[in-house]
Amino acid sequence: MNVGNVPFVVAALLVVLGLYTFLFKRNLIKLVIGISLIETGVNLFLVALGYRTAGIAPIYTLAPAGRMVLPTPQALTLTSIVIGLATTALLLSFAVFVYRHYGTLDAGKIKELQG
Amino acid sequence: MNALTVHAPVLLVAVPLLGAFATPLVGRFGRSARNVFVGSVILFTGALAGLMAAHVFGLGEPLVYVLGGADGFGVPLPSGMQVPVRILFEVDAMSAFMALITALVALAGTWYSFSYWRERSGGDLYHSLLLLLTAGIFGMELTGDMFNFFVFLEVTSIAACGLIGFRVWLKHSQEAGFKVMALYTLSGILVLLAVGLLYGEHGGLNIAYLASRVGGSLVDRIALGLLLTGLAMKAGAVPLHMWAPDAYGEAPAPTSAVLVANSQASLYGLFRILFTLYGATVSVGALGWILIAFALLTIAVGVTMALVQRDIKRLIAYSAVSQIGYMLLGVGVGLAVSVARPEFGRTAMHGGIFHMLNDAACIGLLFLASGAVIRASGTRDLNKMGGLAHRMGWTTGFFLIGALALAGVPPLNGFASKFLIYESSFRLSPILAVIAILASIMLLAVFVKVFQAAFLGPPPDGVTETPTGMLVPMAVLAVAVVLLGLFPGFFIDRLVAPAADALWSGRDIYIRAILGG
Amino acid sequence: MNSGMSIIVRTVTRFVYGLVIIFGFYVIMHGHLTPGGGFQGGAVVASGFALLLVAFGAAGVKGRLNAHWLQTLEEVGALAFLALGLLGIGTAFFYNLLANGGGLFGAAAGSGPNTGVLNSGGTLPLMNWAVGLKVMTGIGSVVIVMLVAGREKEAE
Amino acid sequence: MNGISSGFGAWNPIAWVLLFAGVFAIAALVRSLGRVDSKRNTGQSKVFLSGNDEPADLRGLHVRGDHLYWGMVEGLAGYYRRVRALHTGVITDYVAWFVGVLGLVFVILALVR
Repeated sequence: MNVGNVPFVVAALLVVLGLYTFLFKRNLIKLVIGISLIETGVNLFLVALGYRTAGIAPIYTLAPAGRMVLPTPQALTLTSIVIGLATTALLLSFAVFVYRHYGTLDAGKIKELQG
Repeated sequence: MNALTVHAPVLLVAVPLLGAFATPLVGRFGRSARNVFVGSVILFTGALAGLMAAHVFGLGEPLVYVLGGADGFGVPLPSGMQVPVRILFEVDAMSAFMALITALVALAGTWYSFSYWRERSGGDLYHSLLLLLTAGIFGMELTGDMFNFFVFLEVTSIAACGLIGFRVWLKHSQEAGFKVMALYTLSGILVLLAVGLLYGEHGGLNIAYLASRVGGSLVDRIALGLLLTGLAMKAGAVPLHMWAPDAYGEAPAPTSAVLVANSQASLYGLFRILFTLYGATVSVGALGWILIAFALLTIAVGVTMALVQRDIKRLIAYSAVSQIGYMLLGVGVGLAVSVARPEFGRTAMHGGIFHMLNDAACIGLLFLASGAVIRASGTRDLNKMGGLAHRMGWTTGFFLIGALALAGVPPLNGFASKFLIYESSFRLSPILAVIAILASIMLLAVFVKVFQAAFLGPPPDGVTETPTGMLVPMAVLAVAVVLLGLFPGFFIDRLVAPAADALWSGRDIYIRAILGG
Repeated sequence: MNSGMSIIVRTVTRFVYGLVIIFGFYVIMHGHLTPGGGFQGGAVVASGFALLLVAFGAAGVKGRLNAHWLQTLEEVGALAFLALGLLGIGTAFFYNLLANGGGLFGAAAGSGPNTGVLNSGGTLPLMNWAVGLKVMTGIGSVVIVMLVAGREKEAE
Repeated sequence: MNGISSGFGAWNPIAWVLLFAGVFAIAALVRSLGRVDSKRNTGQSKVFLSGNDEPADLRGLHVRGDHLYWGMVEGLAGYYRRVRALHTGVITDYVAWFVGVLGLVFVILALVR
């Protein structure tokens, strides 16, 4: 199936949506969701880079004849997903502790460190 | 050239990583066993960095280490085509120089931590994260691969934020941890996006390979913008510095010192990308002036904000931000004139790169001393402390050395590098030098304030001298500060000049080391 | 505090839990031949742990899943991975010493499409196991810590 | 080998230290030639505080951090009000700065050759 440039458009949309969330939402959990959105967009971009029309998965075990998609971007994406998991977990734990100390998740109220 | 030297680049990452994972296991056998283990791991790492640096500086060309095989960086396919896929470390003089800085700061910070971390529990994980951070910083500095650079960038982000927010019972450290992690992650993702763009455009991730292919196309420029801004954020350039006072201020004192090395590693990445990856393919004048604009803002805002801080750690954090500006100024001037190549451009590079080493030593010393001050006075509020000099002679002396060196008072090391920056930026535009000198004077005023508020005044009750375990790392850094100040010519000839020239004129050598020809 | 969910969920979990974990181990085992590998398989196993936690609650699995032991195993997994990397240091870090050498995972695998030989890949399958161990225990302990962190407040 | 030169000026710390040591030596020499007739524990060694007596208890009498440079900060009040207003402490503002600088860098990179 020819997908054209659709994945890239979707990736750009995801990044923009994530940045929008990051800029205009005030809830810490929503900020983390925004970061995840940007990450997903970038991951989609990476996978789409390696895609070839009608390509198959780049695994030789019982592979049917046909062109394979590029494996490197998939490896990059996997690494980036793993890193994303760690950062998201860390951010969410910070959000939990911030909530315990401040009693709120409103980014506009968590500003004791300023100036 | 023995086996240890050959494998030094990868061991510099693997050994601290091994130490990081083994520390919680060794910690089962008690506190002193863990300290001995962590101490020997970091000592071995420092020795490796020294060995590797001696080798690379003697070699005169980059040291290439291919992970997984010794037969070049490509994998030959049955069709005979070479695919540049292997991950490799490429260590030129600049990388080795940065590794030396990191080793110095990590050594001092880790040894200081042994006495500093007095809480009953958590010490194992704390030291584990510290080693992980060190491994990540080494990785950023030594890697020859853009994607690996991103991975190590994220490793340092996670480890650094783990350390910033480590003391979960402190309200502010959690706030700082969240903010810093969010901004680090954002900049990391954008660096990844840039790496993806470069990969899509040129089909490779290797820095040397990309450098040989990169032109001034639209995609290259977008990637450059993302990398420039993302790494400037992670280095703490104004107006992207807002995380830096939070991070340095709320982290445990020895961690703050290592975080400075982390910022410098990002700065190194920025310079590597501007000089080696892009070279002169995009207008160096514009890029140089972007760096100079960042630099002037950073110097001015950093130092003026430091003046009005009340929290001693935050104050030193803002002065650390201002020092990043001096490095950016030196290298920015060098970059702006790097096509015409006048002699003062090279001098400016020497100043900027030399200032990285000097700044690591002085700011590291100041953060360690501030940890001792906070320990003694039990507060971080400058308005509530005083008179520490009566009981803490050594700490006072070390703090004074660090403060004077940072403010650029001769004959200490800060002056030597700032001298080169002043003189060369004056040749480009006198305004730059004037701002830099004024800010330096103001920085002296800032430290007069700290010294007066914390060390002078009537003696407080129940204050004793800092434990020897914390004084010795400070002494190491103080000796480094004095030596660097008294013999700048020696260090510039041996260390700084090869490192700066690797950026200034080493692009072809860097590419040739991988691609041959 | 109510520990866990309804009897239906718990009974189904008892059935599915073992299958999830076995499937995770399968994905790790065949990491060098089929899609997946250490991380994915480890994540599947950890999702089995998460299933247990959700179904039985933190109190219900207290005896079975111990965060302390999980963390120790995590360190062991990471160390095993690095040790496998150091195994090839005679040539280069991460050099695949065992590949095509006979012995353990040493069967030669041809280039191009093939039926897949489990006993091939050299150090790669071993690394998959190390990564799998690290990921299943790492994510498992993260899940436990987060769940406990959430419940503590309620208990107060 | 010890000094450094920028091609414009030169700096040699050892020479500087020697020079300072020489100046200090001269100062010490001049000082040693002076008269020694000040007496301890008399009015001569008393602290002069604008004619007031020295307080008996010095505890709590300390020029605190904020007291230094208040005049300068006061003079730059307008600047500080603006700059401190930039450090709002709200994470989304920081991200806005980031996005703004990113846009600016893109514009500059698009304009130059």
